[in-house]
Amino acid sequence: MAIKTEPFVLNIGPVHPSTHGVFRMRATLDGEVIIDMEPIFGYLHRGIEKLAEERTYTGVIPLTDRLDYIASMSNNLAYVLAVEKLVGIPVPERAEYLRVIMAELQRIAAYLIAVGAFLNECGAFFTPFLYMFREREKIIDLFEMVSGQRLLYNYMRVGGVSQDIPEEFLPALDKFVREMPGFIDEYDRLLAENEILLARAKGVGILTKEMAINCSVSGPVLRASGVKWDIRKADPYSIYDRFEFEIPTGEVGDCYDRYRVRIEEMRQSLRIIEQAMEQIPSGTVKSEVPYLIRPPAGEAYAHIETPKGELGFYLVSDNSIAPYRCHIRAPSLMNLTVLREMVIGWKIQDAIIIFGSIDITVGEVDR
Amino acid sequence: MILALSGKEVAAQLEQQFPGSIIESSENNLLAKSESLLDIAEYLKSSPELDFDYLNYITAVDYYDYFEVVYQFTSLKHNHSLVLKTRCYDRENPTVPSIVRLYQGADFQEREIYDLMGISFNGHPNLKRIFLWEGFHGHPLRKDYL
Amino acid sequence: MLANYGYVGLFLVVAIFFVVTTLLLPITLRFLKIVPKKPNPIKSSAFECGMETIGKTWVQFNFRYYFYALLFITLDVLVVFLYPWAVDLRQLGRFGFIGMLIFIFIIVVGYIYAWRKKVLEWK
Amino acid sequence: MEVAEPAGIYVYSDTELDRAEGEAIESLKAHCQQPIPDPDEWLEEEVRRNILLTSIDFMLNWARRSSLWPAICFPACCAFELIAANASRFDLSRFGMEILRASPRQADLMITAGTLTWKMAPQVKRIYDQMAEPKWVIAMGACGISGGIFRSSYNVVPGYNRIVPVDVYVPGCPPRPEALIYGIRMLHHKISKGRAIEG
Repeated sequence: MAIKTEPFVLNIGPVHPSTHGVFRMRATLDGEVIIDMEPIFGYLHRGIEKLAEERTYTGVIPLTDRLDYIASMSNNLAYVLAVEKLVGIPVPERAEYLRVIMAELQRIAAYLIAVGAFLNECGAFFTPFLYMFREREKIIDLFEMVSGQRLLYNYMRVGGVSQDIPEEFLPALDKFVREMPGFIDEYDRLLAENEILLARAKGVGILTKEMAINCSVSGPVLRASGVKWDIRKADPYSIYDRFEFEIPTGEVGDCYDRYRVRIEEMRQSLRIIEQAMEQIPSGTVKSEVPYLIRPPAGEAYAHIETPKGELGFYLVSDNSIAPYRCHIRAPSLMNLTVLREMVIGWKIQDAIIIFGSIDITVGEVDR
Repeated sequence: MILALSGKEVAAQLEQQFPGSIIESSENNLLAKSESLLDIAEYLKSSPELDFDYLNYITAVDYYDYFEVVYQFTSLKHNHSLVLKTRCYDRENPTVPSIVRLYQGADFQEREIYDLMGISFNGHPNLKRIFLWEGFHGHPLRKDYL
Repeated sequence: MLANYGYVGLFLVVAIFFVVTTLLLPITLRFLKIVPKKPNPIKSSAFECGMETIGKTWVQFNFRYYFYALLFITLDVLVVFLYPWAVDLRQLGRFGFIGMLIFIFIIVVGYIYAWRKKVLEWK
Repeated sequence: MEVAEPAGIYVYSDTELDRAEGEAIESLKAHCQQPIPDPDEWLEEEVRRNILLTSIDFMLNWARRSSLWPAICFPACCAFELIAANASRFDLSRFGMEILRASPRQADLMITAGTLTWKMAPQVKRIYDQMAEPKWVIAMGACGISGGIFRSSYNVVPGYNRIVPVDVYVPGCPPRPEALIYGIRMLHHKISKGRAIEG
């Protein structure tokens, strides 16, 4: 006897502890199983692309900080590379190395939050999250030494970086790079074979390779589905071609693979930082750039590999001091295209885990 | 290294496929008519040696007397990319064919362009505002928005 | 013998006192105006992540939740009977022990039947 | 237990739901053009109170301020400074703010960590209304005080005091955890001077 059950609409709404900010899922449920889900954005749409059109090229840098606010060094790097491609300013060697070190440190900090929040949603209530915040505080101390800010650094400038590093930065960085693998192994021992995580994350929310490519997903989510695509290797920007590191990829593309890819990439980032620390030359950190940059009319697109995926800036200039158009290719928005297909058919608690494993920041989704 | 295909080579290939669909092709991008956009994208995706299976981004720029919609495709296998552009001239109701059938990743980006720039994409299954609320008047990213 | 009933009486008094105070405490605090009381319609409506609730909530639910309730009740009754038996096990001796085993065996047969019918699978 | 196939993708037509939400936002936007005055007019005027009431006031205020539980209102970047303040280094649970309560029912302090946009305004107002009485609001960050770096944007509410009455403003973008703790201490002083019993 089949009893007809009626669907029931539930808002996993803007004010929710596990939606990584103000993101809303309007889910149609049958009991606990999600029949259909509509993602709703716009609760943090500050119109950054419109604001960028009324600021000078250097004035847009603080705006890019607030895009993906847990990886603001990477946002600065992407925007600055786009402007340098547009204007064609050479960047001194030392500044290139500093940029790579800061971008990789920021990748580790962002992955720590991503994995911590993912485990927080798996039910490990705040224990791994606080472990990982303990390490993130160390990285924040390094950033505070360099830029004086804890979260939104505004550190990079067109043509280099804003100021040189203090002399106690490199010893502190060396101490961090020596200690960090021990901590990452500590998390791995705590979590990799944890049967609760295996039971809840293995085989949950499988993203096939074709769907990932078709939905223009990028970053750890794409690599976890088995696609070996990392812009640091495919289209090496600044000086990434001088370091050797691998690109970890998952096999099946479920939540556990995404967790594994992020843990492996933390180790690879540490390798890059070590190599960069050895080869860093001395010298100036910022090339001569006029105060009001006035690029020739034209357009340029530069993309880098941020902890969320491929962040790109498409700049159009009409030879004035402000960008005519500044479009931001947000990896978090693209990664959410697959959320609906991956979530339908699973229960609510699995949907929360799948959403957590994609790891978005709403500041970048809504811009 | 992603090799940015020059617009001229691809234009030559596309010319004999779809005569008269390419308006102009400069060094790094390719301007096509908006009517033939759908089958150009179809051809770019299906032809073996081009094989653009990854859509980087779609964006739109308001040049006062026309809107320009910019697509960038990348091929993960051949590691090359191409920038394709179309223009639509009327400002009241600019329309461009939607390529959601080919690249599902275009879904949210087209909704965003419709929401912020006002260009509607016919053929899009779920075209409504993505960032702003339904009753919002006007499209903020247009140059003549207050 | 009478003293034992005294303890039960004392226990009853403490229980009633406890229930009455916990019920009356909010009312007295509100009467003394220590607890502010500002009702408004939004405050009394349901909290759903900051949005109004959509659609009706009295929908027909899936049947499997009902199975769980049924099974819980059957096994819970067993526990209620176990308490008095466990309290003076020594007086009952072997006869009481065998009796309880038979009782438990009957309930377990029902449990195994439900298990085999895959009722407990959380589809 | 086969499921009745839902009529179409959605059981309800969501366009009229969106339109309803749109009207709610429009009406709130028209209604909230003036900032709500901050609830601190009683701080200045000297209230003559007898000793008995004062001791009860003192005891109740001490109890209320040493277990303020923040409600969750996490739009943007300040959220991560609030989480860092809650984490093990700048421990907020030293002040009794043990957990970030997810539902406004169990919270009595709303720390508005992030930029408020007009689309989010009705939700924040609803969260504030659904919090139980004696409730306070800390506007955290430049975006919370005056819209901050996004003030000229078409979609940003210039300051939380348009929507909810704010008690303490914590400047900074994002404010350091120490600044947030200083703001919370100021709220503690404000609570300890307040009258616990109305009327």
